[in-house]
Amino acid sequence: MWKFIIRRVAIGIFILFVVVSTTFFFSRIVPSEPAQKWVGAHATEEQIEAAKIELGLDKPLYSQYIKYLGDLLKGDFGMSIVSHRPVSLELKNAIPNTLELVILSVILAFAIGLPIGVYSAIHENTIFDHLGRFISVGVISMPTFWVALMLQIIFSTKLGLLPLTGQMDTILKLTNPLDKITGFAMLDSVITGNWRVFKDLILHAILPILTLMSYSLGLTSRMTRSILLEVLNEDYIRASRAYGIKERIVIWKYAIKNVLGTVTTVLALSAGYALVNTFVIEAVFSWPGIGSYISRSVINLDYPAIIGVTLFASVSYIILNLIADIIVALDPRIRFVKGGD
Amino acid sequence: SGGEEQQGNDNTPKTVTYVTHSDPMVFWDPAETWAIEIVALQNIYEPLVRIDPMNDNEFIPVLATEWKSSDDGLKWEFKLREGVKFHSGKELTADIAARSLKRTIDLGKGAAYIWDGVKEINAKDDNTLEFVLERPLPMLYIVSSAYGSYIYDPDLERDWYYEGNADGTGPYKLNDYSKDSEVILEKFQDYWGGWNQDQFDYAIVKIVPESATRRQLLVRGEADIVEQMPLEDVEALKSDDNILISDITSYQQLYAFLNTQKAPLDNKYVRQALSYLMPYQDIVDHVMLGSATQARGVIPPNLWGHGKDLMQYNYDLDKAKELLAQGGYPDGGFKLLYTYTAGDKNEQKVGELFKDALSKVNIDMEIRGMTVDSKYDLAKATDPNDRQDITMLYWWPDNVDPQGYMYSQFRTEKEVGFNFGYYSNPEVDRLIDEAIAISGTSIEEATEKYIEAQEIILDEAPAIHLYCENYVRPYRKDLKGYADNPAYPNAVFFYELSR
Amino acid sequence: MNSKDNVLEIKDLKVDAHTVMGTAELLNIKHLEIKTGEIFGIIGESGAGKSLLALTILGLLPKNVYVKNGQILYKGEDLLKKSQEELSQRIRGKGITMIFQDPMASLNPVFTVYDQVSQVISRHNPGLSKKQLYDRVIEMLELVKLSDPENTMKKYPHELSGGMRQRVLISMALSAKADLLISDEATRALDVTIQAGILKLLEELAEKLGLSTLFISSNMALASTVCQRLGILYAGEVLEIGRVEEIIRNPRHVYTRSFLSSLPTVEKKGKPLPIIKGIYPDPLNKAKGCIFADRCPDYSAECSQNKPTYHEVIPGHFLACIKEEKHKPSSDNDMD
Amino acid sequence: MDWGEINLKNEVILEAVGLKKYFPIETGFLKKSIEYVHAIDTVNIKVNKGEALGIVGESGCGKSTLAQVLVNIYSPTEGKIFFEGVDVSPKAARNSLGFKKNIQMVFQDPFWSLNPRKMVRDIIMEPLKVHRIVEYECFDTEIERLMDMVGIGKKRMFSYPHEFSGGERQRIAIARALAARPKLVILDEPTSSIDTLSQAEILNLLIELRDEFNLSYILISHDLSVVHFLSDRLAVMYLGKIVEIGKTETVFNLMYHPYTQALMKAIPLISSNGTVQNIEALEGNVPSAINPPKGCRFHTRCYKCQEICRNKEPELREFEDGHFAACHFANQS
Amino acid sequence: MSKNKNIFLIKLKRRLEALWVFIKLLLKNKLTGIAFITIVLLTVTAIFAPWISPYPDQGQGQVNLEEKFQPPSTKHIFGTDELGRDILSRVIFGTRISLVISTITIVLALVIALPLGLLAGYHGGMVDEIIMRITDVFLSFPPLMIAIVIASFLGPSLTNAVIAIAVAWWPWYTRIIRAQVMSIREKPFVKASNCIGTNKWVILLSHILPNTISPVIIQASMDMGGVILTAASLSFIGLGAQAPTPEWGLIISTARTYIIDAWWYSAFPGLMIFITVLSFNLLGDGFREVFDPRTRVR
Ligand SMILES: Nc1ncnc2c1ncn2[C@@H]1O[C@H](COP(=O)(O)OP(=O)(O)OP(=O)(O)O)[C@@H](O)[C@H]1O
Ligand SMILES: Nc1ncnc2c1ncn2[C@@H]1O[C@H](COP(=O)(O)OP(=O)(O)OP(=O)(O)O)[C@@H](O)[C@H]1O
Ligand SMILES: [Mg+2]
Ligand SMILES: [Mg+2]
Repeated sequence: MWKFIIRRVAIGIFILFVVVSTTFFFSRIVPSEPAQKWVGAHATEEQIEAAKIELGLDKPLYSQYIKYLGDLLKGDFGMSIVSHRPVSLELKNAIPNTLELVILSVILAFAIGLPIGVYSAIHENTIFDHLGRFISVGVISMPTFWVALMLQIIFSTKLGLLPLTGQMDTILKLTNPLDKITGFAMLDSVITGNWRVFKDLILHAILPILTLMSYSLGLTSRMTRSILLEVLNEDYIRASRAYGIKERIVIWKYAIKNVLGTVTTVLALSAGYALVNTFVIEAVFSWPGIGSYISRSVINLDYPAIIGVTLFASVSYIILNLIADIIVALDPRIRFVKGGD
Repeated sequence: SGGEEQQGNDNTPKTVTYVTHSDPMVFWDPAETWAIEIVALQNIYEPLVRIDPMNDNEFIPVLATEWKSSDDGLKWEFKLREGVKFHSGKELTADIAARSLKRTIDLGKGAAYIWDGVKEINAKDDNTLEFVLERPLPMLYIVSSAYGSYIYDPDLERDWYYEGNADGTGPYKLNDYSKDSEVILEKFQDYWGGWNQDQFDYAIVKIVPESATRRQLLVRGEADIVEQMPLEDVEALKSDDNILISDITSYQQLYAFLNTQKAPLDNKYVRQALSYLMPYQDIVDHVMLGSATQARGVIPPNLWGHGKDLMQYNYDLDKAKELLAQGGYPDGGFKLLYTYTAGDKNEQKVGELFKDALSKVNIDMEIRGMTVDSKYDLAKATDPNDRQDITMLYWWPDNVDPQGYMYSQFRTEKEVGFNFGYYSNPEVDRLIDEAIAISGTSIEEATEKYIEAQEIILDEAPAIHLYCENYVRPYRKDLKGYADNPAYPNAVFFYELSR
Repeated sequence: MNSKDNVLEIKDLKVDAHTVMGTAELLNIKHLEIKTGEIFGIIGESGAGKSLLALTILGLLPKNVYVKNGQILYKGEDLLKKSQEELSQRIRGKGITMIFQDPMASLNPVFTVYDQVSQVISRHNPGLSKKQLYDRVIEMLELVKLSDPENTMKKYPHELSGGMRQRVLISMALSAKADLLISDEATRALDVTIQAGILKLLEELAEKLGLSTLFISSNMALASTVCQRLGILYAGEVLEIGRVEEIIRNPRHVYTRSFLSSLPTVEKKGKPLPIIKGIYPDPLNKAKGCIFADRCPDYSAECSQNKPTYHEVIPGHFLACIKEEKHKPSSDNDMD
Repeated sequence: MDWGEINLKNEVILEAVGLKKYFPIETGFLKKSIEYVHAIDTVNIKVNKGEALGIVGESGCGKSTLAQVLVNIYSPTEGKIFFEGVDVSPKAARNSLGFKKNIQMVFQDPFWSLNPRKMVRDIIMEPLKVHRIVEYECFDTEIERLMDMVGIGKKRMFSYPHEFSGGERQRIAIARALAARPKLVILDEPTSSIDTLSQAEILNLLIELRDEFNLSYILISHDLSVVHFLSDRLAVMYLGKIVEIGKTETVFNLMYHPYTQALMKAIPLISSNGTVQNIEALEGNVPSAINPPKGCRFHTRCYKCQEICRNKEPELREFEDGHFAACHFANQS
Repeated sequence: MSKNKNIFLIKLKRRLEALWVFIKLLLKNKLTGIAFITIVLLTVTAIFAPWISPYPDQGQGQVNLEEKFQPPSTKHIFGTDELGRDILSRVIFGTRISLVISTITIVLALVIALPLGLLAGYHGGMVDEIIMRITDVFLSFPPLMIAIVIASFLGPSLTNAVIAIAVAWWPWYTRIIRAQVMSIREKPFVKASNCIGTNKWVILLSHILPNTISPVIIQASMDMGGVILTAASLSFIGLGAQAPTPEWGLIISTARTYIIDAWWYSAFPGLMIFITVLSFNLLGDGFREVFDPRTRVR
């Protein structure tokens, strides 16, 4: 088991290394002068030269690369060309906000998508199944940004039920200041017992979560359905029914455990998708996370920022996949790969 | 927790919310700032003097209470206000003021160039600041500049600022900043101007990129002032009883620069033809919904240097065809590249309308939205033939002076800066130089020179002068004291507001 | 015949399936009975519908397969009239149970042997204490002669050999104390040397526990060693039923006869085998008349007109063939 | 080397000496621990001209692997192969078209043994094209002849495999194998996936073809009656080794090796007079081919097992004329 | 020679018959049938856009300022936009763009993936190892993320978006093709060709390749939708198509500014994306069902 984890981690590190190197060389190839950007358009030649030295751009490429790797190891992603602030600092503030959305939406997608998939599979070819399938194919066929806009229109503009944008009410923030403990606002509000803020945070998060959730939900329920259908067709399910085992146990114990491995992988996948979808929708919801951050950095060609977010997303994605792999590997079928006769 | 809730309600502070479209806090160092940080920083830092263009360019004392210049115009003295404190508690002295301006100049970042021509800055005594000049300069316009003119504490480090700190003498101090979300300003109790109870305890600058959202926040009363509203929305908001619209002529003018160094726009007739093909009226009516006036020359109407009698191009298809024929392209048949700043809806729409108009004379145009940087990169490509044919640029002054419009955009440049027409005419260069030289002494004479230069520029058409836009900003009716000041684009002076 | 003697009786059973290509007629069984305590064999080629028959009895048909008409009487009760709930409560496991053909696929790969066996036991004996359950599991595993049950039951199916898995399955099938056991080619996936052991075990258990058994197989020789009576299934229809000796020595249906004669036995070495032309019927468009008509050497026009009636030729020997109705069957062996 | 020339002096068409095939497999999660499946382990066989050699054994004992090594689908880990007395062990020799033409194979799985996306004509044409058996213009005549030979109407030349029954597909596979006009055909369970009635047809066809073209066969099956029916000599395999080999009748009657005895006893056969032999079980499980037992591989399940069996691997010994068995106690009952 | 022509015709006929049977099977499922017809209609729309759309010039960018922001009416079924252009016509021309870019992207991805997948699957060993490790890197990220990063480096344009998406997509195909090749490689008919002595390149191209296409077709039809979504997302955040290109994502991106007063402006293009992507997904499901041997009875 440990060997397996070490091997997977090694592959993950290798992938990261490739990503880091490619982005580095990419950012140097693209015809654009970072030093110029750093000092601004009015700058003189001498200022640009000075900036080059300040940014280490005067050194040969390989030593820049080595320094870059070294900095990364220290958690230093460089300075944002636009804001002149350390990217790591900006990320540190933005990441918890995004993760909060991603984690909650994936959990919800799982909690809702799994039962839909199971129900759909059990009642194959009934009206419910058709409906369930249609919904799950439907939600993955909608552009997320469009879902975001439509949800806003319906729940906020027309019905006025939920706040339109933002993470929490500013005035509430002034009257009930929230202590930063973990950086995750919701968690902090729970820890400090700040329930008014908690409620407000939840209300603000509903629409972005619904938006992010839609894709993962579709993916989960679709996957659950198709795998469960396969599993339900297996002899061992038919056998346990033939022995008179209760249907509830057949489905929720015998069948589901065989489905979970794959669904876990899907979950990791969809967490990755949710993370990337924040790149598109956070701006729509003015959510102060890495999505808003990268979408602005992309407009400004702020390479250190783009690379910072990319690396963060890569690390999370690799870790997610690793976890999924480990969970799947706990499956006895894989564990005893050696025993085959 | 019921009691707590009650208490929360009783203590609800008075807040005003200004909603902007993007995070203003880019440059934190007051020496460096020269963009939209102004939104927050004009409330935190103060200059010596402010200008009020809506009131015949009246100069309003801020940190300076009096000023005078020597007869030859080479020496200026400013008396500083007494009893001014920084948010840190430090007292403002002439020495601090002098050192802060010198720091700005030495750093050379942002708008530091406005001080070009200033030889020395001295603290004559505790509250007298003296400027020694190389040549006569319109000093009041310079010290009231929107950028580069703040008086701040020169002993603070750049790094300290970039950790997200600010310390000025202004009425509001920084309370909290969350990136891409909001900047919260809190009233500075010891402000020299004092406070009355109608003024706001907190001023919130909220960042909302979506215009539709900004509009809704305003309608619901969650925002008091919003900026960058599509004019269609403004139109719709006019019917809302709770909302007023501030609509003032600004100094912001839009230009389409024509690449004069690359065929076919190296041909004067073709450039003139293009100038006749721009649907000015449609743009003013349908893109700007009337909140703009067609440009007349390079310099906008409210600024000195503007020529009331300069010629204007108007949409005229026949004339354009004639000119094209004259220029050797009777059937059009060429392709142009139009670059603009991605995300700027107005520039984009102008492009779409222009493209449509050009198609009538068989000219094809590619519209390419680019990030500001890549747009500049392309515009500054070494070979003029690699550059775009047409690029869009807004200009507005750092201080109320037409110099930038003419000098930066139309004077010959060795290295491309902002002269995106790559225009070079020794006659024009001479006129501009002369105008700048005398602008410190005689504005009338300088104006004449500028007008003469503009006549040549209009004839040679290195740029299409589109429109001078109005700053349109809807705000809640119950907000008192709101007046937009075009000299400080997008800034809102929260201190003047009350409810 | 008294139906009380029968643990299972099937009447006029028709099973169809919806497929992408159209409706498939999969089973059409006029009459079939399993007597109490006997081992009854169903012989048929791959695709004849043997597994489907087993699943129909247990009410476990795949979603697209459905019973068109008929009765399946288990001790006089019609199983087809029962709800899934009732089947699960009263019939499956307790009354009728089944061993599937592939022991690998029939054990849940992610649960240990103990988990799976104990689940069945506690389902049918609610209220057992942990200890009692444990003992029962060991008892059941010992019943099927698994060596070292204490260790075996902690393992996952992968860690067991084919023979051991099949034993575990049998122990699960027997855990509920059913009186009818369906063995669907229980040894097909096993090596021949292991197969014999399992067969012996089945025989022994049937005797010891008084089980009636439906023994499904495609191997006539194998079935003959354990069964008392055999039914010949061809394309979903039972063509002949009779005592084992009768079927083997004196087959009356042309298909049974051809089947036996085309087996390459030791004696036939080197001689050409008798050949029956034609292909196995397609369940999507079955013949209207006799199902074997198009391959039958004795074919005459009337064969493809009507379905042959199902009748008793000699006591206890049933047949579906028009020809045999007419010429009384000779009692000699007319095989080559 | 001229493969067209027949070496008349040698009656042996194919001979394998000391053939071994180990499959490396990755066990555990780390690639490092590579172990080997000893699929066939030192096998010697001979096939004479015009003879059919049967191979029986339990599932996984290496029958198919042996066949595939002989036709060069797998290269042997060790050992030599002689075809008509010529050493074809070097890679180049085995890969030459001349060698390939002479030895063809028919596979078990009737569904995947024909490319589902090709029409019958193209399937049978493949060897004709590769080996230039006839002129291009005569391809169709030749295909029709082959189809006729295996009893498939030539009208169905443009049909896809899925339009045929399992038995018919096997015949097409046989037609394809024979199109190259080989001298030796290896049949790997050619009938085990088709129904009994079709099996009879295929068996008849195989006999007919052998007589007509003087073919040699290697026939692999776990169905003893099929092997008995078709083969002249019979080899019994256990865990990658041949434990007994000899004339079919002799093997059936004498059964020197205890495994042969167990195998024979475990398979129920109906004789023509309708008697069914009773079957007997062999205790124990088949050991893993990754770590085969030391000494005699059968000792874990053998009723005759003694100390020597656990330590010393028995050699194949000749008991009758051309009848070999590998057991220390072969002729002691 | 005429005989050869004859054979060719017979084969062609058989192929068409097989295709016809396939389509009939596909359409058996109502949902798939509807999806299939929708896609056929969309394709026709795309091809004949200039003739179908009520205001073809406006579809391509001509402005009509007198009729800004008209709500849906008989004259403008989907209403008009901020420059008075007929949204229906814009959306119809958008069909063209979406279908073309998704097709090009997938073809491009396949052009990269096919040789690599075949090579990796057939050759195995070191080649396989290298190719698979490269795909691992790509597969470690959601395609949209790769596309965003690449597009932001290349600069915004439709062409760059296509390149970016193709780069993000090919590894998925490589993997599918490789897996399929590895399984087909072990099939007896390939071994038989081996015995016959057929050249290994011929085996690869004429035996293995044709048998790898069904999973590729399933995946490709689903991906058509995925690519359209990705391209729209790129355009939405400003990294894709440029105005006045009637790309759906770009239209919505512009339209969101006016979402309060002109709901139709963003609703219809969104609906169009939804319908198109949904159809491709359903078609993919249908393909899977028909290709899956388990759902067919022999
Ligand atoms: N779900 C289904 N839908 C349609 N037809 C089916 C289905 N399941 C089985 N069939 C068909 O029913 C027929 C009988 O299948 P069954 O599995 O009962 O055969 P069998 O006699 O058990 O064969 P085997 O010996 O291969 O197990 C076959 O033709 C098969 O294709
Ligand atoms: N390509 C391969 N890689 C690894 N192991 C293999 C490979 N092919 C066969 N084996 C192993 O080699 C051993 C012999 O396999 P082989 O297929 O030759 O057996 P067989 O006698 O033909 O069995 P069956 O009767 O089931 O067809 C088995 O343990 C099998 O798992
Ligand atoms: Mg079966
Ligand atoms: Mg085999």
